[in-house]
Amino acid sequence: MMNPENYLILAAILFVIGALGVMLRRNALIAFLCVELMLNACNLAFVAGSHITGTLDGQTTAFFVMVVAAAEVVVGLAIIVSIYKTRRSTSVDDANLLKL
Amino acid sequence: MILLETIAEPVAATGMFTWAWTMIAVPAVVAGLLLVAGKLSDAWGHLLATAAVFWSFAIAVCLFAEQLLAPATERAVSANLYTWFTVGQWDFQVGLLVDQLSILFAMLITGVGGLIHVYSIGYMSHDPRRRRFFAYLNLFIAAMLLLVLADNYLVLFVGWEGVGLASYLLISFWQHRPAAAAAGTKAFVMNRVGDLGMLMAISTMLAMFGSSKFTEVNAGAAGTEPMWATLIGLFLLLGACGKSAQVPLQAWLLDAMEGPTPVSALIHAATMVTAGVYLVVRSHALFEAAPIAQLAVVIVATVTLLAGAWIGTSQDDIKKVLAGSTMSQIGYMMLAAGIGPAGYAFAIFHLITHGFFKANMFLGAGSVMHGMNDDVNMRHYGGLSKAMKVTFLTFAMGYLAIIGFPFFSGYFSKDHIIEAAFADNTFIGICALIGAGITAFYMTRLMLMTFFGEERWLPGVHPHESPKVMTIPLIVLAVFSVGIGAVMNFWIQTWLEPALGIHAHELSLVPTPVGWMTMAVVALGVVAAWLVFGRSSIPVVAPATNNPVTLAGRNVLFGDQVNDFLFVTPAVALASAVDTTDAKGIDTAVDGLGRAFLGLSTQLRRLQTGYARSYALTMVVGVLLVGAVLILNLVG
Amino acid sequence: MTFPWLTFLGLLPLVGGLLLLLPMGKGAARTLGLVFSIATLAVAAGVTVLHVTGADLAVQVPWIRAFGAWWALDVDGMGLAMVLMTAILTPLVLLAEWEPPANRWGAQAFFALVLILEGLSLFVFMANDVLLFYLFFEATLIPTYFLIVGFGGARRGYAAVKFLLFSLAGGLIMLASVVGVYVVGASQGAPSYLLQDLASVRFDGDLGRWLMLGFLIAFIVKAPMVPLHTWLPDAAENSTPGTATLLVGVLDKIGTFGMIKFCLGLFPEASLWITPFMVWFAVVSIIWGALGAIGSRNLMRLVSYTSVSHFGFMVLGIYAFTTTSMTGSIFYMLNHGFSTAAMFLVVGYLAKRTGSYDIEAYGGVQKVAPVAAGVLLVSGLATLSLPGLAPFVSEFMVIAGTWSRYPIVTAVSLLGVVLAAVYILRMYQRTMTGPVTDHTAAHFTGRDLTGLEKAIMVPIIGVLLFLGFVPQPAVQLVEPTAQATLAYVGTTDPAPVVKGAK
Amino acid sequence: MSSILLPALEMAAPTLEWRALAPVLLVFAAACLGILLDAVLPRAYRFLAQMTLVFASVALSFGFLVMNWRAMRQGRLAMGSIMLDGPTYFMWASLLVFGTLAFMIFSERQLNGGASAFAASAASVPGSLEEADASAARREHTEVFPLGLFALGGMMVFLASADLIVMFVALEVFSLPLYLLSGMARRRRLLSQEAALKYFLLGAFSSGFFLFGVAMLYVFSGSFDLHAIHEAVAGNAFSSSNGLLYVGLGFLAIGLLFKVGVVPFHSWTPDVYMGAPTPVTAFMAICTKLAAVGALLRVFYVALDGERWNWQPLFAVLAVITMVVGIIGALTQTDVKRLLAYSSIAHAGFLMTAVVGATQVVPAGQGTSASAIMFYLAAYGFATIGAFGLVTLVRNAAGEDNTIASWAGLARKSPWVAGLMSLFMLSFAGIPLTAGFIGKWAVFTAAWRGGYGWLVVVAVLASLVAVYLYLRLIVVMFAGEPAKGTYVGNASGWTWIPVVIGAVATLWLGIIPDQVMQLATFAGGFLR
Repeated sequence: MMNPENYLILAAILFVIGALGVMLRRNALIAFLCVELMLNACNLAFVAGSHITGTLDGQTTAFFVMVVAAAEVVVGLAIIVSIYKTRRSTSVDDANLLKL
Repeated sequence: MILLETIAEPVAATGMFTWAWTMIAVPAVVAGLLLVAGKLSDAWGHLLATAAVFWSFAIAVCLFAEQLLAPATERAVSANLYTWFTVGQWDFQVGLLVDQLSILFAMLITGVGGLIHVYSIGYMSHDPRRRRFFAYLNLFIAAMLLLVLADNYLVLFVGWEGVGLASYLLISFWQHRPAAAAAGTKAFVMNRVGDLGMLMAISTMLAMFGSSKFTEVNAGAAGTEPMWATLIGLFLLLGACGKSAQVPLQAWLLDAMEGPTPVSALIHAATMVTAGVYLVVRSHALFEAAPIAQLAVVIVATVTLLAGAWIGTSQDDIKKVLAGSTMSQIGYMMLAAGIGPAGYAFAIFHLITHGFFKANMFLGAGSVMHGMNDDVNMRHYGGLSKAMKVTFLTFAMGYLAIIGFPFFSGYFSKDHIIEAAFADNTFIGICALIGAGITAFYMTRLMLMTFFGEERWLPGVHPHESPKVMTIPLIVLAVFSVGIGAVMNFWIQTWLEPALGIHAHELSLVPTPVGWMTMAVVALGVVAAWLVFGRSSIPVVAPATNNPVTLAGRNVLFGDQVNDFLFVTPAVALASAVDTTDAKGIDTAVDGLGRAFLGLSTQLRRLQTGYARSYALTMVVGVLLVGAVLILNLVG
Repeated sequence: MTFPWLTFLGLLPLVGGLLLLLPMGKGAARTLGLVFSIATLAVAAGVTVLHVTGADLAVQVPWIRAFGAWWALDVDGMGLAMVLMTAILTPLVLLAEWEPPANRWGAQAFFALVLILEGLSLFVFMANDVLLFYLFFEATLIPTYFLIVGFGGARRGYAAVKFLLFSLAGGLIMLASVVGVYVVGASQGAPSYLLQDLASVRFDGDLGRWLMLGFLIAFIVKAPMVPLHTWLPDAAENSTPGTATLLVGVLDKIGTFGMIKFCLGLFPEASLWITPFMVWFAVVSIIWGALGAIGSRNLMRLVSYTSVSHFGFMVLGIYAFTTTSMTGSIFYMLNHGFSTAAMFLVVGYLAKRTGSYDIEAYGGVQKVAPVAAGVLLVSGLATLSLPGLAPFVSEFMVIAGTWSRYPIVTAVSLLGVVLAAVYILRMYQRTMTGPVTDHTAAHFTGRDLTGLEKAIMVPIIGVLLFLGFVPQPAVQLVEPTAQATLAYVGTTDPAPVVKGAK
Repeated sequence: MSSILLPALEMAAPTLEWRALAPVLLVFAAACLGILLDAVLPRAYRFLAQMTLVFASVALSFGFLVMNWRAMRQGRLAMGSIMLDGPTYFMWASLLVFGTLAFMIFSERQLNGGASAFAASAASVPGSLEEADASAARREHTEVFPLGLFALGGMMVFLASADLIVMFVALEVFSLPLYLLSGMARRRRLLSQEAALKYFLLGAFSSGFFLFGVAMLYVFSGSFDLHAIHEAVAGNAFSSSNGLLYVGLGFLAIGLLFKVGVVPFHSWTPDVYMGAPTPVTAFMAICTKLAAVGALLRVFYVALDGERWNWQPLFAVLAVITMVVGIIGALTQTDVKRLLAYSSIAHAGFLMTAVVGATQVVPAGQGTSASAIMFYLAAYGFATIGAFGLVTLVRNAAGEDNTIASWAGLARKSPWVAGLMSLFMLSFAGIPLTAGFIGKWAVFTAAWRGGYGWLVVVAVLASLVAVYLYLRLIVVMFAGEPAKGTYVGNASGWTWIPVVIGAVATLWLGIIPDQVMQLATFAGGFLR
C-alpha cells in the first residue's frame, strides 16, 4: 500500500488547484465548482487521516461535508441563477459595481 | 562693616505710628472711589483727592515730629500690618518701616504732591477728565508712599510697580494723542526691564537670606558670598536704572513728557524717578558688601549725569530740557549713593532739594505753557519775564538752585556730591564737575530762550500769568528751593546716621577748593550760554546742523535707535517668526500628516477593485502572510 | 453613610445640563441654567466650608471591579481651588453669553453644554482614581467641541476638529499609560486605579518613564506648551468668549493639575528624571507664547498666546520642585482662570459691538467707551502680573521659588515678564488709545458697557484684587498639596545660603 | 485514543440535554416552523405571524438561557459536541439580544410606505414587469425571518461547539442564510445581488480553508474534539508532525478570521455591507462578528492553547495590519455603510489585540481577555445596531440615501438623529462616557497584561486616526450646510426601539459598566 501521507499531498494539490481556479476562472459556476473541489480535497484528507490515525471520525465527517456541500450548491446556484437572469452573464468580473 | 552694628533695630509702632498706614490707604481709597464713582464725583473729586494727600502729609509731619522728639535709637518704627502670604519657609508680611530715611521721603512726596495737586486744580480745570487725573495722582501718591514706607523688598516692589502703573496712566493721560499713548507704553515696558532686576534681586535675597525684609537682608549682607552680593547689587542697579532713567534704560523719560506737566513735575522729576536712588541707599548694606556693584553704580551714574546734561543742551522742548536735567541730577544722586557711606546722606539731600527745585521749575514750565496755549517749543517763547512775573521769579529761584548758586539749595547738595566724588576718584570728580558746568549752560540757555530776548510768539498767542491756584504752589516751592538746602545742610547727616550707618563729615559754610572750582565751572557755563544764546536772536526753527554733538543731543543720544536695533526689531522679527512657525511649520506638519493619511487611504481604496477574484487573491496573499509569519516565528 | 457631597456637586450641573436638553422656552432655559450654575456654586462653597473644617468628604465606591476602577472622589487644596474657580466662572460665563451669537445654535443649547462641561470638569478635579480622571478628562472634550462648532466663528469647524484631534492625540497616548499603570500595579499585587493603592506601587526604570511620558504628553497638549499649542489660538479665535474662558480658564488647567497629581504623584522618579528637560521646555513656552501674543493681530489669539506663556510659568513652578514654586503654580492656576476670564469676556464685549476681533478694527475706544477701556486695562494688567492683582503673587512665587534652584533658567524666563508688558500695552495702545476712528465712533458711541456687563466683571476683578492683596487664604488652601507632593517625590526646599540669616 | 473511539463505535442513541440546549433548539424550531407557516398561511397574515414567532421564540430562548445560567448548568452537551460554559452563556445572551434588535429593524415597514426593506420578489429580474407586479401587490419575502433565525441558531452553535465538525456545520448553517439575505434588498437590487454573489463565493472559499485546517488538525491529533486536540498539542510538542499542526492552525485561523473580518481576509466586508439590505448588514455586522470571535477564542484558547507562542505573534501582526487598513481605508469613504464596514474591520483589529494578549490566568474577579472581548463586543454591538438603525432613516425620494454628503447638516433637520448618530460614532471612536471607551480600555488592558504592551501603543495611535474618521461624520452633520433632497424618514417603533436601546445601553455601559463587566468576568474562562 502506498504511504498514506501521499494522499495528504494529493489532497493539498487538489486544494491548491481549487484555490487557483477560484482566482483564475471568470465564470461563476466554474469558480463555484473549484470551491467544491477544495471541499472534496478536504474530504480526501479526512479519509486519509482516518486511515493514518486509525479513527473513524474522518470517514463520517466526509459525509457531513458532502451534505454541507450540497446545501451550499443549492444556495449558490440560486444566487448565480438570479444574477444570470438579471445580467445574462455568469462572469464574476461583470459584478463589480461595489468597489473602492 | 562694623558700622552695621550701629543700625538700631526698629521699634514696634505705637501711638501716632499706628496711623501710618492711613497715609497710604487714604489716597488709595480715594483713587478707587473716584474711578468707581465715575461722573458722580466729577464735581468734587479733585478736592477730595487733594484733601487725601494733605491728610497723608499731615500724618507724615506728625510722625516726623514724633521722631524728632524721640531719642535717636528709637526713631525707626516698624508697623506690621498683616500677613500677605506665607509659603514654604518664606513669610511675606505687609509691614511699614517709618525711619529717618522714609519719613523724609514721605514728607517730600506728600508735601510736593499736595502742592502739585493744588496746582493741578487750576492746570487741569478745562480738562473734562480732571477727576480721573486726580484719581491717578492719588494712586501714584499711595503707591509711592508704599514704596518708601515698605519694610521689605517685596512690598517695596508692589509700590514700585504701582508707581510705574500710575506713571503709565498719567503719561498717556491724553490717550487720544498717539504720541502720549506710545510714550506711556514705552515707559512701562522699559521699567519692566528694570523690574526684572528687582525680581531677580528679591529672588536672590530669598535664596540667600530666606527673607526680603530690610533688617534681615542687612543683617545677612555681610556674610554673603561676594559673587552673590555683587549680583544682587547689579540686579538692584538694573531696577534702579529702569525707574530712575539711568543709562541704559534712560530712553523713556524724555518721551514721558507727553504727560500733563504736573505729572512731569511730580513723578518724572520730584519723586518717582528718584526711587532708584532710594533703592540703592536703602540697600546700602548689600552694596557695601559688593564693591563691584558699587563701582557699577558709580559708572552708570556718571555716564547718566553727563548724558542727561548733554541732552539738555540741545533740546528745544522746555519740558525735555528739564527732563534731561532730571536724568542728569539723578545721576548725581546715584553717584553719591554709589560712592558709599560717604555719599548716602548727600544723595538723599540732593534728592530732596532737587525734588523741590525741579518741581518748581516743571510747574513753572507748566505755567508758561498754560500761558502759551500749551506750546512747549522754547523757540516760540522769549521775553516772557514781563508777561509772567510770578512764574519768572519762581522759576528763577529754581534756576539758581539747580546751577548751584551760592546758598541756594542746590549749592549745598550738589557741591557735597562733587566733593565726595573727588574724594572717591578724581576722574569721577572731574566728570561730576563738568556735569555741573553743562548744567549751568543748559539751564541758562533755557532761561534765556524762555524769559529773555525778543518775543518769538506764534500768532494768536497771548501770554498771561496763571491763576492763583497755580502760582501759590509755585511760590511755596520757590521758597523751599531757596531755603531747604541751608536748613538741612548741617542736620541731614546726623539725622540719617542711625538709619544708614554713615559717619558725618565736617561741613562748613566756607567753600572748599573743590567748591571754588565748582563755582568757577558753573560761572563758565553761564557765561558760555549767554555768549551763545543771550546775545544773538534765536531762530524760530531749529537751524540744521551737522554738528554731531548737537545732533546726538537732539536725538536723545540715539537711545531709541539703539533700542530699536538691539531689542525692538529682533523682537518683532521673532514674533513674526513665531507666527510663521506656528502657522506654516507646526500646523503644516500636522496637516501634512493628515494629508498623508488621506493619500494613503486613496491608494488603499484602489485595492478594493470590486472583482471577487482579486479579493480571493488578497486572501491567498493573506495565506502566504500567515505562513510566512508562522515560519519566521518558528525559525526565529 | 454621610451624604456624598462631591458626587452631588458634580452631578448637579450635569443634571441641569441634561434637563436643558428637553424642549422648553428660551427664557425658561436660561433661567434654569443660571439657577443650576448658582446652586452648584453654593454647593461648592458648602464643600469648601466642609473641607476647611476638616470634614472627610472622600467618596469611594467600586466602579468597575474587574479592572480595579473606583468611583473615588476627594478634594485636596488644589482640587478645591479648581472646583471653586470652575463653579464661580460658570454662572459668569452664562451671564456673559446670555445672548449667544446670531445664526448659530440657540441659547438653550449653549447653557446645556456649558453646564455639562462644568459637571464633567468638576469631576475631573475631584477624581481620585486614575481611570475615573481619564474618563472625565476625555469626556470634557465633547461638550467643548460642540461649544466651538455650535457657536464659534468663521472657521469653527476646522478649529473644533483641530482642538479635538490635538487633545485626543495626547489623551489616547495617555490611555496607553493608564492601561500600563494598571498592569504594573496588578503585577505588584495592587490591581487598582485608586490613587492611594497606587502610592505603594513602584514604577521604576524605563517602563516608569514611558508611562510617565504618556501622561505628560497629554498634559502638555492640554496645558498647551510649545510646540503642541497651535490648537489653542485657533480654538480660542473661533469660540465665543464664554467658551474660550472655560476652555483656557478651566479645561487647560487640567494639564498642570494633572502634572502635579498624576505625573508627580505616580511617577516621582521619572518626574525627577524629566525635570531638566521640562524646565527649559517651560521657558521656551513662556517666551514663545509671549512672542506669539506680540505677533497676534486678533484679540482672541492674543489672549490665548498669553495663556501659553502663563502656562509655561506654571509648568516651570511645578518642575522646580520647591514648595514656593509649586504653591505658586497652583495658585497661578486659580488666578489665571480669573485673569483669562476677564480678558476673554471684555474682548467679547468689544467684539459684540464691532463684530470683529481684529486689533486693526479698533482705535481710540477709550475716548468714547472709557469703562470698557478701563476694564480691558485692568484685565490686561492682571495678565501682565501687576502687583496688587492676584497673578503677581503667584508669578512671584514661581519665580522666587524656581530661582532658588535654577537661577539661570529663571532669569531667561523673566524675559516673558517684559514681553508681557509689551503684548498687553501694545494691544491696549492700538485698540483703545489714539484718535477715535470712524469705525469706533460708529460702534461705540453711547454703547459703553451695560449694567449686566459691568456686573459680570465686578466679581472677576474683585477676586483678582482680593487675592492680590489678601492671597493668604488661597495660598494656605493650596500649599498642603504642594507640600504633600514634594514629600512624596522626596525633595526638600533649598535652605537659605547665608548662615545665621533668619 | 480508543476511549474516544468507543462511543462512536457503539452507536448509542444520542442523548440530548433538552433543558440546557433549549435556547438553541427553540431558535431552530422556530425557524423550521416559520418555513412551514410561510407555506400554509395566507399572504396577509404571514408578516404578523412570522414576527410573533420570531420574537416569541427569541424571548423564550432568552428566558431559558437566563434560567440555565442562574442554575449554573455547565459542561458538555449533546454527546460532547456543544460546550456550555460561561463565555457561551454570555455570548448566547449577546447574540439573542442583538439578533432581536436586528429583527426589529427587519420588521420596519412604515419607512417604505408599508413595505419592508426586502425585495418584493427576490427571484424576479430587477426592473422587470414581474418585479413591478410583485411590488404593486405588496408581496414581501417573509422568509427573511426564518432565515434570520437559522443564521442566529447557527451562530449560537458555532461559538459553542466543542468539536470542529460541529463548528464547520454551524458555520455553514449561519452562513448560507446570510448569503441569501444579502441579496434581498428592495432598492438597488443589482448591488444587492452582487453582494450576495461575492459574499457567497468568498465565504465558500474561506470555508474551504477552514475545512482543510480541520482536516490537518484531525490528521495531526486523530480527533475533532477541541479537548483532544489540546491534549495532542500538549503531548506532542516536538514531534515530526508539527507541520500538520501549523498548517492546520493557519488554515483554521484563516477560515475564522474571514468571518471576523480581519485583514487581509476582509475584502468582502465593505462590498457586502454596502450591498446588503441595511437591516441585514446590521445583523451581520454584530452577530457574525460576535460568533466568529467566540469561535476563534474557543479554538485558540481551548484547543491550540499550547501553541500560543506561535499564534500570538501571528495575530499581533494581523491585528496591526487590520487596524491600519481598516482605519485608513475608512478615511476617504463616501458612503456611510461602507464607512461602517471599514470601521467594523478596524474594530476587529482592536478586538484582536485582546485575543493576542490571551490573558487567561489572573486572580479571581479580575478581567481576562475573554471578558474584555465579550464586553467589547457588547459595546460594539449596541453602537452598531443603533448606527445602522439610523442609517435606514436618512432617505431621498428613491429610498435610503447612504452617501455621506446626504448627511450634511442633518443636525438642523433632525437634532435627535444627528445627536444619536454622534453618540454611536463617539462610542466607535472610544470616547469616554460611552461603552466604546470602556471596551477599548478593557481589551487594551488584556493585551498589555498578556505582554503585548507595544501592541497597545500601536492600537492607541491607530485609535487616534480612527477618531478623525468618526469625527468626519459628526462634522458633516453638525457643521455642514444641509443637503438638498434628503430627509429623515418617519420610522415606527421597530426602528426607534433598537436605536434607543442602543443609545441607552451605550451610555449605560459607558458610565456604569460594572454589572455587565462582572457578568463577563464571572462567566470565567472557556471550559475544555
